[in-house]
Amino acid sequence: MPFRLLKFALSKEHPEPRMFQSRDRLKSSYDAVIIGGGGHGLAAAYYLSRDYDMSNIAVIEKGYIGSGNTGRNTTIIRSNYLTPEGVKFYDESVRLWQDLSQDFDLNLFYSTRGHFTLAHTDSALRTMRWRAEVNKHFGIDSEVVSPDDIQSACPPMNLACGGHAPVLGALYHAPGSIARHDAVAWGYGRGADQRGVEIHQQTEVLGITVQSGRVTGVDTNRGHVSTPKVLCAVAGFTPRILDMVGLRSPLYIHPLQALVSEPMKPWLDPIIVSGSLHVYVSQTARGELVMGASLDPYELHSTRSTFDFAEGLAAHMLELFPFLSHVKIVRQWAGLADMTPDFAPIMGKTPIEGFYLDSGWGTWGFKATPVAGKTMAHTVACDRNHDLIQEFSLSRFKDYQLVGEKGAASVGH
Amino acid sequence: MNEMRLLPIPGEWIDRRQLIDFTFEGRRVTGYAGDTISSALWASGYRILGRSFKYHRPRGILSFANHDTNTLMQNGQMLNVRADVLSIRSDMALTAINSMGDVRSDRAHVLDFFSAFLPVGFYYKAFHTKKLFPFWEKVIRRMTGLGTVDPSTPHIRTAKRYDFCDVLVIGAGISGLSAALSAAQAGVDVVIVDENLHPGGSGQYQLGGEMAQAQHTANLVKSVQQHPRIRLYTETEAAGYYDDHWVPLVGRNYLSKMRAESVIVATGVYEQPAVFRNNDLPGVMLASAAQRLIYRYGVKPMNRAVVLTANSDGYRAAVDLIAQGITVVAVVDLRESYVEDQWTKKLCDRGVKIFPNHCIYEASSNPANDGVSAAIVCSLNSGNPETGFAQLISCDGILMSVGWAAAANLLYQAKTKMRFDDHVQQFVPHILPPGIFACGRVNGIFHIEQKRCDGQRAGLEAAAYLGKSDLTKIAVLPEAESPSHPFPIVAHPKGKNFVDFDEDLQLKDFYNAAQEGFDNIELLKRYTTVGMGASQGKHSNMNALRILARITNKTPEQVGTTTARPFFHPVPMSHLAGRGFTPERRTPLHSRHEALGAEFMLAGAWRRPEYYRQRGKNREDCIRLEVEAVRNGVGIIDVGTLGKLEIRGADAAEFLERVYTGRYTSMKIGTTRYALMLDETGVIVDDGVIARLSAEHFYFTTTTSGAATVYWELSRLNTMWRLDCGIVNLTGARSSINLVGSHARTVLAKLTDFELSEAAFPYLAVREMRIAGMPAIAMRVGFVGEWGYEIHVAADSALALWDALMNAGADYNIRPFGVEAQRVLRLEKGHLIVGQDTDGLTTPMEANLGWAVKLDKPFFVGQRSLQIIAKRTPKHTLVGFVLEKNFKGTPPQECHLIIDNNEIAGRVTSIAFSPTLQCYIGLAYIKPGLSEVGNSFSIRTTDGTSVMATVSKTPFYDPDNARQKKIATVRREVVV
Amino acid sequence: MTGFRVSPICDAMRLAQRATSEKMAKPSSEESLIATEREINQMRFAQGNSSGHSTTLGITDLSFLTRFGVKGAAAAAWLHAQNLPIPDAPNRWLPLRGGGLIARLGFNEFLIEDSINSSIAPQLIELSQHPPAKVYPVLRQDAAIALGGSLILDLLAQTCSLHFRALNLSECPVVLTTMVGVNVTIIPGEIYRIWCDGTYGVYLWQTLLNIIEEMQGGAVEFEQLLPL
Amino acid sequence: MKLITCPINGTRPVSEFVYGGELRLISDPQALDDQTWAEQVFYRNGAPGIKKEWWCHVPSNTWFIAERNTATDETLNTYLYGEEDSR
Repeated sequence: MPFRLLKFALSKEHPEPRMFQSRDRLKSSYDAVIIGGGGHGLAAAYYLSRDYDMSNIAVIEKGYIGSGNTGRNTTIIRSNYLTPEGVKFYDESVRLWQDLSQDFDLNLFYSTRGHFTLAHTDSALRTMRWRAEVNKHFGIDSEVVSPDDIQSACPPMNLACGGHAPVLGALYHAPGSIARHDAVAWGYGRGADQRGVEIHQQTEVLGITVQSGRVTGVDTNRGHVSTPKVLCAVAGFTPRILDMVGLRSPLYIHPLQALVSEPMKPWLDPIIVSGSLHVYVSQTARGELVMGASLDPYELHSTRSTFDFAEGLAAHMLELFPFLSHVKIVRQWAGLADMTPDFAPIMGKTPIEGFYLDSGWGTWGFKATPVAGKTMAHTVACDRNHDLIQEFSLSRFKDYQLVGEKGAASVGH
Repeated sequence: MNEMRLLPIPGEWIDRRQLIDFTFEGRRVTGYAGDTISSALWASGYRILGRSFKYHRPRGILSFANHDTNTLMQNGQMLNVRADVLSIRSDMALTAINSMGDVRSDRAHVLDFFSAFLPVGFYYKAFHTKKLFPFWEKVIRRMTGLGTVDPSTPHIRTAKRYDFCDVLVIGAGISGLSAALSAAQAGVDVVIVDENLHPGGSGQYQLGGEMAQAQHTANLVKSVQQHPRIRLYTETEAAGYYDDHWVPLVGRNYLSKMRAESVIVATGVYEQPAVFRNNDLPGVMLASAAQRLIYRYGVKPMNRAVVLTANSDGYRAAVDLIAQGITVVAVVDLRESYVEDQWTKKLCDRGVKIFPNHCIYEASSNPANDGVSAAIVCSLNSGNPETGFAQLISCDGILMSVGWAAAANLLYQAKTKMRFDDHVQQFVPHILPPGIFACGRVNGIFHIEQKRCDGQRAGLEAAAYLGKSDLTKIAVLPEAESPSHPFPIVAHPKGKNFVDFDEDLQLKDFYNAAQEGFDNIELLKRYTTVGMGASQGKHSNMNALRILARITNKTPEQVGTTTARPFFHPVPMSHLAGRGFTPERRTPLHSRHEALGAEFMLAGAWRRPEYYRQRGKNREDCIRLEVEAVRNGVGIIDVGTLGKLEIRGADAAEFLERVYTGRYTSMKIGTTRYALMLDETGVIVDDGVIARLSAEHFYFTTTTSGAATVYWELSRLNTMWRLDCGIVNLTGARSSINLVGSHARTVLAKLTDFELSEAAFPYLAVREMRIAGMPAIAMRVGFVGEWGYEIHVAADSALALWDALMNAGADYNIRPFGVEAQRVLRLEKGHLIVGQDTDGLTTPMEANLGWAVKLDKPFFVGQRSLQIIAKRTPKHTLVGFVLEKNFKGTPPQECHLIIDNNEIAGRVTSIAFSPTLQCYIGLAYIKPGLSEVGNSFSIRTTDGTSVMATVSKTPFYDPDNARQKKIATVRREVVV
Repeated sequence: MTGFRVSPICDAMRLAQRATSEKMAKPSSEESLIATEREINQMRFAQGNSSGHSTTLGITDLSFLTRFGVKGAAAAAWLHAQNLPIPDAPNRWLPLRGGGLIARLGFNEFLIEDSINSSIAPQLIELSQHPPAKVYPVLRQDAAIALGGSLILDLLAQTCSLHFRALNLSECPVVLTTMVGVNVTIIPGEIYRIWCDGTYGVYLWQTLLNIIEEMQGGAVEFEQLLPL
Repeated sequence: MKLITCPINGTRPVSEFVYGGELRLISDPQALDDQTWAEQVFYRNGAPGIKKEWWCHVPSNTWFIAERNTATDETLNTYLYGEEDSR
């Protein structure tokens, strides 16, 4: 038993302070306002206060911290992207992830499991080689492996997939990890709070005031605050915020659903993804299988669940893992994915001075949490796009300079 | 051994004539047919049925209502079996799942003594140094999880069906049955479901000793069963509520997707535990659990009971115990006083001591540590226990009857607005969505007569919603007193007063979590994991909410509930998956390919011959021989998977002008032309060949993978543009076969009278002719670069055509070839494949297809974007390349990168050894500075070695397309 | 030289035959022959030999019936001019004099199928060689099957999301929907007629037959499920 | 499963339909400057609300317009393209 746990047994009172203060009112002005108290918004606040000495900041969250996609995703972390800009960006993220538990002094259960993206067709296999080669070029541990390699990493898997779509190989990414998603928001929240950042939960932004092309303040349901800088980090709600400042974007919102099973004894070590079967799955520290599939097929700004999703995902899961027939699904849920045409995020400065975007996170936002926070903190503090996000600006669409992440649109997550 | 079995009780669910033996933890147990695992074990004197999740404390029966998750068991390949509801069978060999060794002496029970080290969220606060986490993670993973999956479990394909009804009633208790009956009497078709083995709900066990009530319920059940408009399904769980009144019903061996016009939720309430120290000892159970044990299974819950209550239900439960000869030592009532009625009188008459304004401060464990020995009772002072005046009342069981929580999960999922009703201390529906109704206890109506009225009301309202009844107002009287106590929770300095039995959460855990800032119901849930266990908070969410309300000084309404998501009860994956339908498409020639030894590959829903196996030859040799056959003689390939479309009408040409990049209005009749399709952003999405059959009639092909989407998109565009033309999708109705090679014309000539000379049927022409007596469309197109015909016939004639061609070609050693050979052949010709040599962002300029784009047309999809793109230099372009003639090493593969000055300068999209040219050839994207013909560049292979390649002109083979236009007179005249 | 036509479902029956004889692990004797090949309208097709199933649940291949498709804004008028009755609303069908049927698929598309004795479709194919404006002939190469028996609604409930019981059969409805993942056209009635793209025929047949056999039904001779 | 009403084939589960995106009427492309055109092509009306959308009933290949609230997934009206007024 770790020594640290002794204090709980030895002290009469629970020896833990509040992680985040609750505050009665908003101040009348802040140096920056961050809209969205999810992982990204809190991470930006954390790095702003830690690295740029900016702590007169309000994080404004409509619900509670981590209530959006931070608490709704399937917690997969990887960096095996396709484009150089994507790979560099996510690689930095993985690097930050690995130290996060220690930085926070909070166990995020950051668990390196290895990540297999299965190929069922020769074209998928080709795409994986592409990704592996680009990854290796940037020093990312990523390779195409054979069915035998997959089988030995996950002996019970049925690589024949019921004869419908046999597995031909996989992209293997050893650093692929999972983490306890809620705790990420708490860790960043606590860190920011300790440095003086105000986190205002259950506070809704109603409008943003812009004067001659500059942000001047934010209207909330708890009153107006003035600020020269606003960071929008609200994922699926981005289009609504953009409406407030009169900006348009290519973002379109589709729900992304997920399922979780009853706990069972651990049998699945790696993270398994199959683009063809629309399945990704990992087993949590509690023994549950967390599963997801592809985006819902049409625009919707609601986190409702659909039964057809559960049916389809279960059917595909059983093709790969027929022995899960008796395993029960406990719960399903959904998040709102803000998709972009090239499957890369939209980050950085905008045509409105002092208004910064951290959006376009689609199905890949969780894994970017640390690096998005870090780069956006730099961007907000210096009013200059961080080097790692130069390619991700909103203006790239108008300039037909799309990022090639969609180039091989085989699989996300 | 049935030491706890009672004498037979009318209406019981067990069949005492049928004994069933099974094993639990290796011991033989005997029960009756109809027993659940828990009832049979309890009857046999077992007390420890499972171990708790975190502290491995002994646990017995708690709710006995399908959410006793501490008693989940393993039965062979079945994991997490619910002992409280699953009927016993003689082939069961059960073990407790969360126990190290025998459940009675679980070695992991020492964790209980360390519980002080393991406060709420302890795992966030330790184990996380980067070095040590992997170790601790292993330890945690060893302790975690419930049951075990057996990898040899077969793929179970459960039948699923769609079903429909006017009104779906969920819950066949008194109110549900009444609702079903009144709706059916109004003339609508009703389906009523209940998760229990038999209908009747609490009407058959919360009796207060009055068997007449059970009889009334039975009569109601009978009326429902006999009504011709009602279908009653028991052992059927409503898994969740989905949009548009869609409710999946889960039965033992089937799943039914019920589409109702209207839904009545009569799901009742979950009884909630009181929170006091050691409230989890085996023998401490909910009063309703005890009543179900008695009236359904004839099992004595205990011999000597203390009843903790805060409502009249507890008194009735006490009377039920007494009626079965069980000693009730005391009734402890949390309320300051109680209303005297027939039940309290009955208890007083029997000499039962009633303690109003008292609480159970703690329960004492017996020496064997497998049950209760006493209840320690204190009086209350303004709700706080006066611990100085504790009395110890010895007993072997404690009943808890302190309140209820609405089983409103389905109502929440249906987006019902709920409100907290202070009078009944429960969330009740406030605004119901259209077509959704609620009745009975979930609606806050508890009194048995009122439940009947409320059911009638809901049934009539549902019928009225469907236009089948004029609404007659039915008055439902409110409850006389609250069935639920506002705070049945007693603090204790030593803790172990459990709120969530799934997750082993104690009262102090909630205070501690709130102290750490998790004082919002959703954050509290996530931090403590309350309600996240397998019972999904059915017994814990309400108490957690009350505790949080007290901590934050809010009302339960202000605290609000967490979001209720499907499923209501966990659903097996086999039920969700069903049979698993995976549509497969076959061309009409599939059986021929099989007979010829085809190795198939997936192409969407199709299976296409990748190559044909030959005895004694490996894959590469087979493919090479197929390539050579085409180059040197004649080959045949099934290309029936191509999309095949037809467009007719005055505006047909105009339509094609708008959707494809080339020019088609000027096409001569009887000719074909390459067709390239872009999206609005100028990116290549598909390609094919367009043939003009007459002035107003075109026939054209798409890629195999693009067929469906292209047809949809063209249909949409035609809907929008309203041109005078009609598109017909012939992908499945027509079959197509390519006959290619220098002997192709000779072979075809055997089967047709049609003039096949270059003059009569030139390169790139299309002709309608009869081949082997069949009407066919033949095109002189050449993806593979030889004299060839793409022949399209009606699908039902494809076999005949294939056989005829094979016969006619026999003298020329005709050889069928597969997709792989075709890829090599087209590569020799430098033709790209959309999707392989292009990606999701490739423009025609990059792909070197500028020639196929007529930018000066008035309009085509993608044109405007292309005008912008055309102004700038492409980032990379597609070029052909060759490896050294005598290259011997491991060749690069598709998607290997081109490296220039240690930077990525492009990538290979196609590469193959050309049997014809005897060297490796390929296509690659490469940045502008390197794309000159003759330029050398370096490709990095998987193992890191560099391979030099040289940019080459394409086509690699027969650059003047002579072979497609002229019959090769001499074989092997190929110039390299 | 004359070709022969083959039903798109022919392979499925051959596969079933092979599976059965493999199961019996002996050369197929007279009784174990579950399918025979026949030829009608110059089309080869295979069919079940059992006769008993048609009362519980029987399936048969009717792809050999001749049929004709046409669409376009002027299709109805053109068919009318050929003396055919036109269903007055979308997704309705009518019987043809002399046997067979005409089904209206949506507003502007029609499927005409002959009975075993009639030959209207071949005539229409001939007549539509040079169609007038806004008349677009549609080559029909369907896998066409018939289902019959007392358990048919149960089979449909397992394979198709449509509420067949709610249809008013007196209106002669035609249903365009999906079944086990395949787009189908269905005419309900005592006997259910189903048409789908021929390239899905083997899959549809095999999937339905598996369930039918679970329900103690099977493939039957077409005469037992012959439509109008 | 969500229900959608095809104007021709009636009410069916959403699995029978394909979503074709928001109905966007683009004016003469040549009349727009490069920037305006690029915005037209890439930018979306991304915020939730009642939108006119293309939907196709796949078994019958019927394209139609649905007016749908993208916040609640309620379909308010469906009609064939250009026949909005006839309903």
